Amino acid sequence: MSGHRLLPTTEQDKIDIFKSCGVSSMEDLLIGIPKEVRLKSILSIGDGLSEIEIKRKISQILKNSRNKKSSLSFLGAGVYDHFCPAAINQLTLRGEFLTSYTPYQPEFSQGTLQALFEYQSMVSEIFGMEISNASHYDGSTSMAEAALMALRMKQNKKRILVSSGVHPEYVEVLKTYLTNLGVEVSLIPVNEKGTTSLSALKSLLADDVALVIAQSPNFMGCIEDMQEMSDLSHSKGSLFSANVTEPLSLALLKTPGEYDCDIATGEGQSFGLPQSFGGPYVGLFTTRLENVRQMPGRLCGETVDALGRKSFTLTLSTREQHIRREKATSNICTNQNLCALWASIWLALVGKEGFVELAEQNLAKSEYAKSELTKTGKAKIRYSNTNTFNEFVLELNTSSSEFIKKCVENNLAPGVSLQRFFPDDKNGLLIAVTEKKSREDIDLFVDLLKRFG
Amino acid sequence: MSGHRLLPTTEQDKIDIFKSCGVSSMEDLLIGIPKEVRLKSILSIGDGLSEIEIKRKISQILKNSRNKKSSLSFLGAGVYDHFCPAAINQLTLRGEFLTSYTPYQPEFSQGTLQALFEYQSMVSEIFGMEISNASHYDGSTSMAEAALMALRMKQNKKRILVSSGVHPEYVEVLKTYLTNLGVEVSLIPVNEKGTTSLSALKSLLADDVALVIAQSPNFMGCIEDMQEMSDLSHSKGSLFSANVTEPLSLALLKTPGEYDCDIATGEGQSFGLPQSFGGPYVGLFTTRLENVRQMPGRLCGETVDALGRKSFTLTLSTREQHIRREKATSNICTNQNLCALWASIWLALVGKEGFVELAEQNLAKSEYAKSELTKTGKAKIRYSNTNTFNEFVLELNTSSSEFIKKCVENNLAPGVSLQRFFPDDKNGLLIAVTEKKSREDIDLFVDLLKRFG
Amino acid sequence: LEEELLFDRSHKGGYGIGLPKLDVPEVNYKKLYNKNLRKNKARLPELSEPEVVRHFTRLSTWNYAIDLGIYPLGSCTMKHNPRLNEEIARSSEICEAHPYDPIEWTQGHLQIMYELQEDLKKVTGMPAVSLQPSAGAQGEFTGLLLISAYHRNKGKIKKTIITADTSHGTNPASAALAGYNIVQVQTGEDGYVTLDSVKDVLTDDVAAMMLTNPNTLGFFEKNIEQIAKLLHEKDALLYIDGANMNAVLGLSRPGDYGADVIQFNLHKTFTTPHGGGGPGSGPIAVSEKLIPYLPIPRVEEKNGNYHLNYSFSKSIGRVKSFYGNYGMFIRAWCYIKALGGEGLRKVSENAILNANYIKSQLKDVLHIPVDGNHLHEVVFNDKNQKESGWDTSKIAKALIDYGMHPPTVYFPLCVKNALMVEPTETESKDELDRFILSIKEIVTSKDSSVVHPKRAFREKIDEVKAARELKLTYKFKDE
Amino acid sequence: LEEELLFDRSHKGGYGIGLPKLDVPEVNYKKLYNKNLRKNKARLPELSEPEVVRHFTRLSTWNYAIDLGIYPLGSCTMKHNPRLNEEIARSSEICEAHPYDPIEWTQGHLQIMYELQEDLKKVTGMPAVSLQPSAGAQGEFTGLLLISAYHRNKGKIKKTIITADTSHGTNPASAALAGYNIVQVQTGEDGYVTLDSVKDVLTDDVAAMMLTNPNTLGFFEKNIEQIAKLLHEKDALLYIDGANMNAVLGLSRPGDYGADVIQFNLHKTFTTPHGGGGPGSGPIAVSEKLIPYLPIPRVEEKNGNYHLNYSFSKSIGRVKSFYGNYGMFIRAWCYIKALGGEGLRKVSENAILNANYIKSQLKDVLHIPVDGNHLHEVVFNDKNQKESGWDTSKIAKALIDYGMHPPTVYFPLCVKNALMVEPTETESKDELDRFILSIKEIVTSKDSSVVHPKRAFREKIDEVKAARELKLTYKFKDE
Repeated sequence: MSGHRLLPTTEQDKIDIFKSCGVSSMEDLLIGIPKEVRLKSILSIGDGLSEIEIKRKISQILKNSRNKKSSLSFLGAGVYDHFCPAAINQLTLRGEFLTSYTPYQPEFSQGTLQALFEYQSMVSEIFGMEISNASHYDGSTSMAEAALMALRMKQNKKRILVSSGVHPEYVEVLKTYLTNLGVEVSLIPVNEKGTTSLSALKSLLADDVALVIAQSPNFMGCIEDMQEMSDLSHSKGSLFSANVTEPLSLALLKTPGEYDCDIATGEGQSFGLPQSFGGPYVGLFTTRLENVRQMPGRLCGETVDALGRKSFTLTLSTREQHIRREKATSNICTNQNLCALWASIWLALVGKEGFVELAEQNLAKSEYAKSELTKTGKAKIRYSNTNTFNEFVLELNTSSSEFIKKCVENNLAPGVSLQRFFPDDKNGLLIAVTEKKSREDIDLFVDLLKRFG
Repeated sequence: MSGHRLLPTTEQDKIDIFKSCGVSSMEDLLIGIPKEVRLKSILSIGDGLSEIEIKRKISQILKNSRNKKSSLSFLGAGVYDHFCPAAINQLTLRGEFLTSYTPYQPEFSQGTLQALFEYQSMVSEIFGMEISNASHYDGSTSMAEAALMALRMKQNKKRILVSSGVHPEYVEVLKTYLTNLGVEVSLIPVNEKGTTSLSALKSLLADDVALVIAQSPNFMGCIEDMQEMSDLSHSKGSLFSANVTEPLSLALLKTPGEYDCDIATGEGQSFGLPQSFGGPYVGLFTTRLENVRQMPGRLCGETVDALGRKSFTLTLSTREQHIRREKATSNICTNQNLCALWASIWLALVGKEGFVELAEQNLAKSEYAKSELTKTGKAKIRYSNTNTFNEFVLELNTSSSEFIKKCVENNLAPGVSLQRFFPDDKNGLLIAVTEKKSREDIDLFVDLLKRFG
Repeated sequence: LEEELLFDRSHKGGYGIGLPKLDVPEVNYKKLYNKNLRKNKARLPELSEPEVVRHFTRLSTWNYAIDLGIYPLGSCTMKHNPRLNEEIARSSEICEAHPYDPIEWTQGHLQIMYELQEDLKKVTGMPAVSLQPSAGAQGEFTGLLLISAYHRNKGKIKKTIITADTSHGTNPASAALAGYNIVQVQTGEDGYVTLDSVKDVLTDDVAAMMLTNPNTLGFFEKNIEQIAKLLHEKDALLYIDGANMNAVLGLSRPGDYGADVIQFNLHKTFTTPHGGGGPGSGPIAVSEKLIPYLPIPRVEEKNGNYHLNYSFSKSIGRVKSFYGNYGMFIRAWCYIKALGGEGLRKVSENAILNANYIKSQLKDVLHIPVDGNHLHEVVFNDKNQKESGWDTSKIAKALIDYGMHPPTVYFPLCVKNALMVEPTETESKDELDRFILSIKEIVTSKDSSVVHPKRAFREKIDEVKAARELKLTYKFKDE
Repeated sequence: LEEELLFDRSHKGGYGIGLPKLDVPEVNYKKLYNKNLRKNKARLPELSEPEVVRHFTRLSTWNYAIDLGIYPLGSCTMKHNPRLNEEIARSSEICEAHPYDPIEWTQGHLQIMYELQEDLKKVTGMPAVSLQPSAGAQGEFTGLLLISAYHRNKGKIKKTIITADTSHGTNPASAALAGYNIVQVQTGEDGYVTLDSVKDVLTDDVAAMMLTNPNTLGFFEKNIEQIAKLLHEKDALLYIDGANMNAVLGLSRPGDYGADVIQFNLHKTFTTPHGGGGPGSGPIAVSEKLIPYLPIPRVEEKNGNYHLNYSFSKSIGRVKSFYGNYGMFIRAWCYIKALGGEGLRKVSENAILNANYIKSQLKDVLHIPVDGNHLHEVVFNDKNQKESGWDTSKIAKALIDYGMHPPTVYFPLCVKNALMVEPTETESKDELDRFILSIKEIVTSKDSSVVHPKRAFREKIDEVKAARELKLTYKFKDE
């Protein structure tokens, strides 16, 4: 076998092409690459492997990975184990969606475009906001771009306040994005109830604050008083932005639109996207219509074709880098289209009633877990007076890392140790309970707590 | 939730439809079913389950099944563990192929039709025969239908000779098919070399024999002298039919066409189809062009459309049951189209050179296994003087069922016990070694033989 | 996009797979096989993966499918194929199971087969099921062999099968294959088989009568119980063609009105995909008296363990290698579990609703030659279109230009120029309205002389030429 | 087939999923959440599974895709996506891994990331890689932050980035985002950046120069080594935009000519699917001096064990939550393993072959404004078509009617009315011939006034109206 399955060009083709080009060898076609910088050897990354070998290798490498059949996980912290109807995987495998490019030629990209329009519509509706972009990298970069957008809208303000209830990794990304822009990021502390300190917010708010960012449910699972924070921010001339890492909660909770948010962002992984060890996910980004020209990312709009038929196209691309270069509202180019499509199909299947029922089940299972875990006497709920959705902090009597270790030996990942983020927090365990956990699953967890707590 | 995910009709739709029909309830639409035979109760098959529950249930049920990651199998006996490129599963998931009907409306079924034409062409080419039908249920029914076809072609002959080297289950199916047709089936014994006794064949051949059927490689893996049998059959005015349960062998071995077969059938599972616990597979069926009107099953033919463009359509359907009813050449209606498509994509990817290379690897691995297994001194090759392809009989010193048991405890299925088919054959183990087994895999088997043989 | 045949796209050196390097000694097959050697390599196409993926993707776009729109083929029950079922059936646990796997490894698979058998028993009200037949037609054949075994075992030889003029062609073809002669009864003017017509042909030579119920006109055979009784009095059996089971799930059970055999089409009623013409699966359910003759092996359960039982001396044997189209059992099992008892009844109720909705909306447009209490399908014809010239085949081909599959045409044979519409329960009212509107537009449009389809991948295809100038395989250029 | 919006198809009571019965006590969320309650349910569509499957299947048929034909978008590298990679990336082992899974469970995933890093190091000849950036543009941004950290750490503040007029818009946009001012150099007439043009703008304030190599005209920047030297003399760094890496795999390594940062586009060079516009993945490779500043966490190996290291005091921090678009790493890892060292070089060689074949066949038809030693892409324009009226955009839209995607048009900006063709190595010569023939037919056809496309799902789309009368979300009927 001389050919490779992924390379259609045959030896005869090569000869024909050389002839057509008037050259006699590959070397002749490579003379554009200066001799000095030509690689003399073959890249030392081994021989090409067949499908059989790659599969063998992968299954060897992953042999110790989490095994869905025998293991159980209560991990959340921004990535949730939600159910995904089988139809989605199969529809997104369709080459027409999977192997197409950004729909710059709208006439034969209407499939992607209409789906994007539907995505924008559903995301806007869920957030209660007027408009949504066509997706961002993930929740953390959406939040960072919200800050950049706020700075454009409030050009002479150079400070951003972020609640400490925001996912710590999101805050890190935000800081990275602002590195060279001369902007100060101040953290608003969280109080003993697990929510953003409103008094601290009040004292931090000043004329130089462009934006206040808060998250609800926050990183500890606690539901914040977003209305109050929004009002406070606005009263001081600052914009207010919500970050939602678990957007399923918006089935039940007051929406960013309802509490008068200026920009609302979030992570769409909850809409059926595989956890995939951290990505790819889809960043949600919504705002008011009046801010559209400051919005980053692609937008799909409705229009007509030459025959007057309803059609869709990317629009307002004059905000974007490929037209506006350094003056663009963002440098984003490739976004997360297939993930947005994935989320759209999930939302379409889940539907109006299913969305609420799903959220109700999350809440009910999480409350059941809270109550059963507490009953063991081996732990209590931290911030027990604050409402949560599907996630909460369990305060163990023992060290969380020890407890996790023992659970893992029993094929169960009980939650995320808060020590991962806050080195002094030795006993806090962040636990998420979704609709996929059965009562039996939860009871198993409770048993382990009894044994090892 | 009152709706069901698979039932689009809503309560409002029902009301609207009742109105349109001028009825007031479902009952009114059911009056055609006499009261006496109406079921009064709900079928006692439980409540409908969600996708989450079905997945849970299936994984519970299958928890003890063969696990691809940790277990190894050398089973063959008509079903082979060949490699299947990932593209096939994804292409055959496309709704346009998966959810379409038999292409009775050719104008918008050209995809299925062209693929069938390609299937027929490739199968014919592999068998070296002039024509192929558009698929049959499986190898065993193909062989049975070959007998029926021979009986139509030799109307006054009422006997069929079948080699004992043919897969035993195939012979059973053949006998079942002939139950009421007054036809006698005689078995031709296999000799000590593991091949059909030519002398027995000679003595059994007589004027009343419509057809002789033999298989190569036969059930014991032995390669038969098909040419000789074909010549003998023809010399007595009988038709000769080959049955090929491992058609990959035809990459190397003399084809049915080359040894002048009248009808050649086989099982197409080897062309990448999943083993799936016995089905669905695809029955291969080929013959000479001159016999086309006696051929069972669908046929796809080339033609043109109104604009003269190359097109395809089902043809010669006047042989078929939906036109000819009791005078049809077969009762077959639904065949195995998607499996034929699967095989076609496999053959297209494997290609001319790959087909031969694949076969060579099967042969080499099987020969290696033979030699290594023998070296242990714990077993020998039965019929060691006869050529095989990728399958052979190992004669154990111990009972095969005992040996299998111990291997299974070590997550390896070493082969099929011949006792399953021949109760007196206590030590014979039928072993298949395909390209998917690495030398390491084979050595593992050899180790187990050393330990338990 | 046009796409040539694989062979025309082939180019020497094209290669679509990779193989691991051979890690054992090479074998010189030419020397080894010698006179048993193939002369020339099989001329399979030579193409890379990108080309093959594109080839079949392009081909697929020339097909119509349920995933694209309504497929109202009467008696074919083209309905939505739930995606979970496909996912599970293609999982490695299922796909990598060998039929001769050690019994320890097969427990789960046997359990699924056992549970499916149990559920199908409940659906039919009959005491035993065999999953073995590969498709409906083979189910029929198997059922008829059971019947002949039954009579043979009683020392009787009966050589006649009664069929109805509304029956599928498979009925007589299967009967012939099983060695029977066929007598056909005519359906009465009201669309039902009458007792008298049965009596007329019911001699001692009759082994069984085959009836589709509901029949292909969409009617539940109202005399079915009496027919069964009549037959049984002569020790003739009642075979029910279950092709139309989608109309009566949870509403009526063949076992309750005296059926002796029924075949299922899992690919119709239980949503295993049609796949462009298979694979199907045709399990049968039988009455008490036929149980001894069922095919082997049978799946049995004992104390929570499952096994295959081959020891039935009266069995007709096998009709297929291994145990049937197992991959289809998985899908059907998933479907039945997804719906449950109540859901299955809703399936049939909604199928009936949808058919009657179409009937109510089209009855003033298309003639209904045999009116009555239609269940899941309705047969129209083109009688009202005599003047306008919109005959059955023209309506059918014109529908293609509306992006819809035509109904079954010219069947059942007892109706002239039939248009047989079965919408199934998985069409929404929206889709039905689209279909209704299209039919109305077609038959009221002025010019019936335009040859349709115009907007499909191909215009009218020359089927006569295909049959006259047989081209069944690719002709290589070097030939 | 037309298909309305999900919302227009929605009907009250439609339901596309099922949920297990709640097996724990219900919670009255209205009471619980009280003032934090959402007022009205989100108006998501109400549809069943059959309707949703059909909806998105229909939509998909309106798209063009590589699976359907050539996609010769210059500098976008639209090539075949190997199917195995997709299968593996979607397997449950991959999909169900949580980023915070216990370390024992993550070993395999970290190993894959580690191996991919190692392979990308080898491809670039550079000593360190971070996989974190989500896409090429974020890779650029990250690279620029590293550069600024480098200078800051030396106590220098440099505020200028040099870009070329052939660069992608992301270059200046990313630089602006990283707080830089932009100076642009013009490409010389021969298509290369000259040393003089760099010298002209190379002040002490220059932090780095960003160059795409090969550039978007398809040329390898022949002065690149000298440019790197020039820059380094002023302690300015060289950023290579790796968008065109598909031309030089195994042929030339940025690390060997002095590059300090390069971003990969795994969705271009390493065949992770474009998905209609993402997800992408934009790993970066860096030179020795930038290593201390790389994003955290970094994947490290010690005695065959893998871990994430967060302890780098000089790191710029994170640019993304978690570790990058892991699902894309899987696909790229599989791709690299499938090709191997020799295969990767063949990838680039064949990409170059194909581009030069098109050039050789079309050079007498379309004008090549800057000719030279083209590698993987060729830029034409419409200068020869002045008379016939076939301008760039007309040619592009006409190609759609030939069932092909147009090349990149009006880019790079330094060429007037550019048509930028990059066929990639996964197009067979057959497909190239189809493309060549189509272009020839178009530009020699008489009537350039016909508005194309005519045969696509939509005719010319009114983009002006879209921007003027913004409609970005569905307007509910009750609004």
